[in-house]
Amino acid sequence: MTAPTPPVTAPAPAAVQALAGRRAAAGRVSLTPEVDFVRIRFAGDSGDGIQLTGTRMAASSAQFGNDFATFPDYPAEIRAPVGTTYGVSAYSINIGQTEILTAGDSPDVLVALNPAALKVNLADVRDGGLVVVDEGTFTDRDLKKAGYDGNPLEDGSLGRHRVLRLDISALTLAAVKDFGLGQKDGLRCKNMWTLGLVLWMFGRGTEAVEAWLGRKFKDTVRDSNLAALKAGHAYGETMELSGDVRRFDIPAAQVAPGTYRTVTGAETLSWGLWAGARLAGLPLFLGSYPITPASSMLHTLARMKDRGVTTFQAEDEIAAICAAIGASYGGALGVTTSSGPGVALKTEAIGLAIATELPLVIVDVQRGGPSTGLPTKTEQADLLQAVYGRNGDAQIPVIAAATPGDCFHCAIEAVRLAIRHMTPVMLLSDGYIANAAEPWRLPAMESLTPFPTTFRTEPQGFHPFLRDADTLARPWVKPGTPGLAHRIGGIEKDYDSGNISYSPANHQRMTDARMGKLTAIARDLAPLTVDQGERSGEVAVVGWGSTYGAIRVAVGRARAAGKAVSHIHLRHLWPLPPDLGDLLAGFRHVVVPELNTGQLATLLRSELLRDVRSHTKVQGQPFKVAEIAAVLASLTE
Amino acid sequence: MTAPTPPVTAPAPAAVQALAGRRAAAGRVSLTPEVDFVRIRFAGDSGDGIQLTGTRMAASSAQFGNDFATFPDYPAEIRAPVGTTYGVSAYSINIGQTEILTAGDSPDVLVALNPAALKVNLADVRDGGLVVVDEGTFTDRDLKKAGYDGNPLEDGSLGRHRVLRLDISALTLAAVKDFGLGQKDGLRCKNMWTLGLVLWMFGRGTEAVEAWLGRKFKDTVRDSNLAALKAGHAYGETMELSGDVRRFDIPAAQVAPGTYRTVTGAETLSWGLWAGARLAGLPLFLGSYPITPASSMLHTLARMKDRGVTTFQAEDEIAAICAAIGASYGGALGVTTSSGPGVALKTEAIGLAIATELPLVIVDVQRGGPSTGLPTKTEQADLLQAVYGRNGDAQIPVIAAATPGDCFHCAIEAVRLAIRHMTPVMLLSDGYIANAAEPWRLPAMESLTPFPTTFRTEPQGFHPFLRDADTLARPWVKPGTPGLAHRIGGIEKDYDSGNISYSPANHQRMTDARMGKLTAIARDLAPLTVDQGERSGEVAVVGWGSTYGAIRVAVGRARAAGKAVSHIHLRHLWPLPPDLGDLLAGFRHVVVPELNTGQLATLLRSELLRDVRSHTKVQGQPFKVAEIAAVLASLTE
Amino acid sequence: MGIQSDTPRLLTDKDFASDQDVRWCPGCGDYAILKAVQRTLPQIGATPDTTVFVSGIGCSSRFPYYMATYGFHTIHGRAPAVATGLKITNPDLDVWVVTGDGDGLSIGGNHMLHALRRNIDLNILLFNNEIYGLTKGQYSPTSPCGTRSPSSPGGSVDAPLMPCVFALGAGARFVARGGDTLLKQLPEVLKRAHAHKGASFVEILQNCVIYNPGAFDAVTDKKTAPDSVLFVEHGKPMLFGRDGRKGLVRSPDGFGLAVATVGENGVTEADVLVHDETNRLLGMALAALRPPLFPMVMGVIHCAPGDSFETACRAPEVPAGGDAAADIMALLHAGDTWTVP
Amino acid sequence: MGIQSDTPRLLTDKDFASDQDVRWCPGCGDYAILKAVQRTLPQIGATPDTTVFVSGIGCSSRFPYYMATYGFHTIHGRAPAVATGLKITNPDLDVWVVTGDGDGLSIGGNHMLHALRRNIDLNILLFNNEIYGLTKGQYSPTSPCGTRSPSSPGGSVDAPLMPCVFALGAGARFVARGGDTLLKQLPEVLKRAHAHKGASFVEILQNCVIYNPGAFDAVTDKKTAPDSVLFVEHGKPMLFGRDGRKGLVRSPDGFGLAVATVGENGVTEADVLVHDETNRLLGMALAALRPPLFPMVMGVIHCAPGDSFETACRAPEVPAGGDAAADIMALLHAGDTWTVP
Ligand SMILES: Cc1ncc(C[n+]2csc(CCOP(=O)(O)OP(=O)(O)O)c2C)c(N)n1
Ligand SMILES: Cc1ncc(C[n+]2csc(CCOP(=O)(O)OP(=O)(O)O)c2C)c(N)n1
Ligand code: SF4
Ligand code: SF4
Ligand SMILES: [Mg+2]
Ligand SMILES: [Mg+2]
Repeated sequence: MTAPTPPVTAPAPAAVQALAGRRAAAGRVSLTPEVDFVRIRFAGDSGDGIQLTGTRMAASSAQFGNDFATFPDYPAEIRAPVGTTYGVSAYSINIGQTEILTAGDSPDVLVALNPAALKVNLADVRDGGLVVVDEGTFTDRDLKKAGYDGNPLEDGSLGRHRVLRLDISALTLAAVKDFGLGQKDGLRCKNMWTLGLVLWMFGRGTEAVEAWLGRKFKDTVRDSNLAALKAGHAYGETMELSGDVRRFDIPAAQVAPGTYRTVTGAETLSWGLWAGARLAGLPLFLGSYPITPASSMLHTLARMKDRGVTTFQAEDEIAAICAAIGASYGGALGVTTSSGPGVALKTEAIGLAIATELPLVIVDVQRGGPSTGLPTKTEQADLLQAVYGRNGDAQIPVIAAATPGDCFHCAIEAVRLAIRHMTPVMLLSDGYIANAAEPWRLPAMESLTPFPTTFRTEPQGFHPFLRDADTLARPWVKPGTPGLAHRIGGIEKDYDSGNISYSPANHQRMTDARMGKLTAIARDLAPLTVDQGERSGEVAVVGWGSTYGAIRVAVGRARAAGKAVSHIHLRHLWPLPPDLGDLLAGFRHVVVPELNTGQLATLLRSELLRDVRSHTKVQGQPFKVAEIAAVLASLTE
Repeated sequence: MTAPTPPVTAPAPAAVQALAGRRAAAGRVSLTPEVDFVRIRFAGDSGDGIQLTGTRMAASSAQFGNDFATFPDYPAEIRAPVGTTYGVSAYSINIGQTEILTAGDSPDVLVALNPAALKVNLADVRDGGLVVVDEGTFTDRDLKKAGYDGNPLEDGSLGRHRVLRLDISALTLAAVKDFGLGQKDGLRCKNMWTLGLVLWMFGRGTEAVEAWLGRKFKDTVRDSNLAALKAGHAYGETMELSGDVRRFDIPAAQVAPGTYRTVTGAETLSWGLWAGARLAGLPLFLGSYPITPASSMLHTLARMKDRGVTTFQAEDEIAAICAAIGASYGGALGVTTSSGPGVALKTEAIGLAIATELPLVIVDVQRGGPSTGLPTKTEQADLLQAVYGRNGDAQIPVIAAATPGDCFHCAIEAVRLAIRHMTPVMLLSDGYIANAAEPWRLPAMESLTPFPTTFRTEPQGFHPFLRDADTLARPWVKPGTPGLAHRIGGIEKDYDSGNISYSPANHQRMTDARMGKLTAIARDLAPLTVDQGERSGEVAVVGWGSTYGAIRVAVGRARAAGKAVSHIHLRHLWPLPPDLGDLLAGFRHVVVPELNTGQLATLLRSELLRDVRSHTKVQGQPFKVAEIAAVLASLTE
Repeated sequence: MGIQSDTPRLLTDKDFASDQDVRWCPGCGDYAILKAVQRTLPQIGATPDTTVFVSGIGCSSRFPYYMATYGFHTIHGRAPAVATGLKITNPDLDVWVVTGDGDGLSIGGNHMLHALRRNIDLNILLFNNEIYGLTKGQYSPTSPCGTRSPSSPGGSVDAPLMPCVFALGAGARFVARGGDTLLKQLPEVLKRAHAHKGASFVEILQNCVIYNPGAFDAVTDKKTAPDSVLFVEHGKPMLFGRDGRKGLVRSPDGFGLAVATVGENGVTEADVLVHDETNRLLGMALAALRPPLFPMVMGVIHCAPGDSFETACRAPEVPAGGDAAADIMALLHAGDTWTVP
Repeated sequence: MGIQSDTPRLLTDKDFASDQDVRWCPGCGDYAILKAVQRTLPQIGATPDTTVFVSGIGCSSRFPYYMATYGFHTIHGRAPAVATGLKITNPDLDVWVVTGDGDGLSIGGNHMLHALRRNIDLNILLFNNEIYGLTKGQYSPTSPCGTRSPSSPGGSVDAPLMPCVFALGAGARFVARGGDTLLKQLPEVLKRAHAHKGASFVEILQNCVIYNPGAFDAVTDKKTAPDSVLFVEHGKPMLFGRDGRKGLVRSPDGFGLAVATVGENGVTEADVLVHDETNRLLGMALAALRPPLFPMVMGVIHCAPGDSFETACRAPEVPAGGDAAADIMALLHAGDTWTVP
């Protein structure tokens, strides 16, 4: 099962782009909180509209020209009971003039719209940080629901922080009193009041949000929210806020020129799959079954029917992948999207796509496992399932996206590999990048090079398992093509005729051919680039997937402190890049941070026979920069 | 994902027995064909009753006191068209006075009952071997069906062999002419005529087969078969067979004292599961869905209802494992049996059993893959699926049986681990050991030590995920127990209360606890034994599963030739025995022969960071001794 | 062993409520069903210790956590299979399956089909809100054509399944329908389901206030219900309507059912069909009716008991006290053996 | 491109036979079905290049290898799902699904259910031999109670599914039944299935000579057939029997069907029901009949066309010639963007 390691020869394939280059504000390391960046966390009940507040704050920051990163963190229940700790919804956003890659470990500002939100989030706030609370909600009943014995606003629990107590509830109701809303509906505007205040803190106007409210809502809903927003902003401007409340001055970031938009990984991954299909000249067929956190891709693609995207909500994950296989057999690009438990169900069918050598992209938006696990939390624990989780010797390429923006390019790469080698490809994302928003510089049109698909139409000399000598791909034939009628299936077939064959030597030959596709892919990979740092040194940090931001910041800081640390971020996880072993040989230590119990480390050890230091965390949360920094510090003292 | 490697401390657990000790005639190396052993292969159309002939020959040899091994090899089709090569059925049996562990690479005698059987099998026969053909079937039509242009009996194709041409068809018809059978029914007795002749060649009487026929059949069927059997035997005795036909004199083997019976792995594995459940004091519940080559276990266990075995033929593999999980939840020992594609379908549900920490045994009788692959052929390519093939960090112990007899002990061990640690256990068998027959020395009654299960009944201080400090098992509670009503599920739960928990630190703690069970199991493993050879030397051959026989013979011969070669055969594949690294450190080379592309080699490389020489074959066939011998020779020249 | 009180007291709904906070959306129909179940169980003599709720995944499938009984929250769609293994192993338990229209009819359709066909003694409650609640509102196999949802922004195009018709097609021997807010009828249906030995299939119309609010207003709204709901009872004429004068009659042309008004067009009460819950074909006809042309039929649509599966499938108990090693040796010796001295 | 002959010639069964040796057991009913299909296809204007056979796993599922059309031998139970993706992608193809009682109703029951519910234009042929052939004879979900097999040595204890009743319960709009040796009727049924736009479900009673021989003797045997088989035709009275005098009438007591003899007890031909294939309830009644008390109904049991799924599900074709990169940029720019100079 050793991954093929041929000599590096081929040129850089399409859609390979250094990760750092893709980022806005690349290169400038963020160091000083409240100068380079401010981290703010909105938290409240899941009915408080926290996610909306967060996305609007992100959009405003984008328009202002900051770099930023976000981390939405919401409860597993649709609407958990009001006021409970498990009903708390939070949205973290890190706004900077420097390169921002993570939502930040410890907020500089926490806005807590009820006691439960304070209870859940307080521990994260940095010492000396600002805590804004809606004291109108700190009633006995709500304190009890949150599990507080006393009132933390009174008992000194907030001693290590600056506290701004406002009766936001009352202030909001006052702001909207003219609209004749009941108490319940009136309080729904709390989030806009809060947003107004926070915008004021950052010295921003409310125009962008106003415009947005105008576009999305009408009548009383629009007007009451507008009123609350403006009132919150005005409150900051006109009231004498205690000296504890500094305003933040985060100038626009120096970002690479280009057109930007705010994206989540769910969007970019969906668009990338479609873009890949378009570049290949194929219709896109998505077979999917809803599952958190993959459903948003189904939703995004379902809205793209007029762009030629067919989405099929199947009865289950098995039907979803089988329909995608049927679509690929019919000459479309078949795609299926799911998360861990759903991908597990697809295991057998992936084998069919391998055996029949059809292109297929399987997207796994990873979440906390095992089993149902933590559906709304992020994790990277499906890597070994992706690489090894099938009966028989049944390997497929595995690719992982590092950032929301990177999802777009990875999706195109997955499509390209699937078609070029007639193979299923596993594309890994996770709950964090699927939901997190970041500003994304749109790719240049010139970088989108078509790779048109050639279907076989010539009957002369045809057989369905004839192979291309380089890619080992078999011909792709659309049923309906005259003169090419043939039969395929999951039973072993003859290398020469494609008919069923039970011959021992033939099975070996076919197994070798299937595994040979991996060798061919490895051979074509572009030489590895180092994301940050030299190609040799003290410590190489090898990462994959959504830990990119945390690693990049930690390595950037270590380098700023003069340490010989480099960051290598793998997009291609299987086959591993053939030059990885040589590259890592130039480092004294190899650190592999992962949100699992050490799965990439396992692959590196078996493939490279190189000892690596596995640094893992399985908590349903992204890495904190500090966690990685600590490992680096211990190795470079 | 690194396997836990704690210090070796614990005593040998139950049911651990050196593999070699279990074999009959252990220790004497088989070297000389036709002196130490004779390999005979019966081949004919799948309608010719070949498998029956083979099993009767095995039974006769057993009763005579020989050691033997068999290899049934039948077509994938139920009844392939008569006379075609893909309809050929074969049964190889190796009969010896020495220890016999494989059916043998190249038959000394081939009995071919039609041209297709000759065509398919001739190449394997050793130079100078004897080929017995039923020339009555070498008609133009049947030659053509077999794909012969000319008649191989006439055109010198058999020049390298001794050939015995007999019109077995006509001789059989003559023998049964008094029973008034039609031509078709009469010819059905061909296999008995042939068996009679072969028994004569070995100097054996027909009594045992006669008794068996008398037990199994009646009236004309019995009588005509008896007549054919005797006629075949008499033919050998009275006819002047050409000098080419030597008789074989294979004395009884020197076997360890004890009671023996002929068993297949399917039987012993089934019995072992039941025995394990009995020793644990639990009823056995099998949830299964038919699939080759695992169905025979369902059939065996379905016949054991009166012994307390409940079998449930589910609508599919998912329902099968889920019902088994439900049974375990209800306080029975839940077991599910399948082969690669079916085990793939169980992936998600295995995660549920891991998350809810219920005992469960999953048996994978491996066959050729990927996908439908080669259903009737053997392979060892599901190992990585067993170890890594699940979403999330979701490890379970994996055990593999080496021989039909070993299946019994491995099954007990699987049951023991599942209950002791409240975990699913994967037990690997394969098509070869499931079907192959061998003489098995029954275990001594004293070796069957009960390990009674303790169900929790005490409400005081109960919570469902309280753990035993050593085994990390949670308490097992039968629903219905007063005062212990509780809820479990696949969502992450609190370490202390068992209620649903989304807390980050708790998820880490639970993940560590789940993985910790593997550490606990590793700690308890008995120190590794070496099957043959010293504990250090030139070459260590590390095997697992059904390659045992071929490796043992090859290593035995190498050692007989003075080479410093040792054989280590792993029963516990995950976690790996903690002392394996140290043991292998004493050898210059480590060779890992496997019927896959190198899956155990992958585990050894990542766990031990030790380079190993992976020797693989993916042909749907067991190893030949010569193939392993060749590797050993190349390393010990 | 266990805590046993000396004087058995009568249980109440509280004895069936667990200590966990109920986490459905405020206003969700699941609350009413939970209450109905908690109230019904004491009335049928159930005890928390001998009752098990098995569920799949979905809002509805969170149900077991809120019951003070044994509970197993399994994986999506597989509850009937898990419950099957449990019931065969432990036939004395009362085993309830709680599932949703997605859990039980989309991913879990096959297990549902075969649990019903086998007639295993499970009480299956399918909460039909015609939507995927937990995953935020995608359309489900019971959503009407044209349902707009995140996964069907242009309106769904698949014809919906009718759960009770499906169940009858699968061979179910007990099929009933209830509604979340029908507080009087639902407990009666639950009692009947429990009393039926074999698989009992109960479709419960349930309002998802967030993603599919008001889907069953016509049926549950006190104003419209009388004209759009027919409560059937075995042996009673199938009359409904505000004044009880509408009735189901044999379709005059063709083979089937029609609605007629007693006293109009010469229709008399004698023409109105009497409900025969043992008649499977009648059940199929009733299960398929839907407003506005027909009433929605509630109550026990079909009940025709037959042998239940678990008893026949289960192996006889082996005396626990026996000598395991001796039993094993007996098995190993049963067959052709030979002894080498 | 492709080999095209100038003068189109009439195709025959030979044009639909592949060059592979047929590998079923001698005497297997599958042979007759294969012949019937190969003979029917030319008659309905099918061509090998525009026809696809998709199957699962089982003896029956080997079918595609023997057809000279496109073919996909998929995995166990999943043929309807694969065929769904294919048909949506390529709606001009004639897509046939071949499956068995195990493949299509045991492991594949859920996909069958949903393919039928969605009414996707597939022609589904379910070879029902009431046994698992390929895996050597275990009982299947259609095996009668008491079937002794390797996995049910004491006789099976699960009630069997009735495929056509199940299909109707799933909402199928075309349900028919044929038999392997009914050489005259089977092609007619196949033609009707092909003509029906939407999911067509055809149960074909098939004899497994090895593991379940003679399961349908009563129906296929020339001697017993007349009295135990009713061939239905839309608009024709449902008469059968050796002398054609037995007929299906409305059940005198209760709601359902009964067998009566014309001329006896005052029964006249006018009392005999006329087959109405558009009446789903009648279809359900007919599908459930079984000898010996009732005849086995063969032919088109139900046909009531509705919108077929693939057309509505499929996205409009994007002109192949378009500038892909420009289209992609247009998508990326559609939304809130900002430009940094
Ligand atoms: C294998 C798997 N696939 C998908 C999901 C995601 N999922 C959870 S619940 C659900 C559907 C719930 O719908 P329904 O059964 O109707 O329950 P409701 O929430 O409406 O009560 C889905 C798709 C999952 N948890 N597991
Ligand atoms: C996932 C999986 N499970 C089980 C099998 C084994 N299997 C192959 S065919 C079959 C049943 C066949 O029965 P049926 O569909 O009735 O077809 P028949 O052979 O009777 O025509 C089974 C269980 C398989 N190939 N794949
Ligand atoms: S989403 Fe719908 S079904 Fe789920 S809890 Fe909320 S209201 Fe109930
Ligand atoms: S086993 Fe039965 S179904 Fe299969 S080919 Fe033979 S006769 Fe036909
Ligand atoms: Mg629902
Ligand atoms: Mg069958």
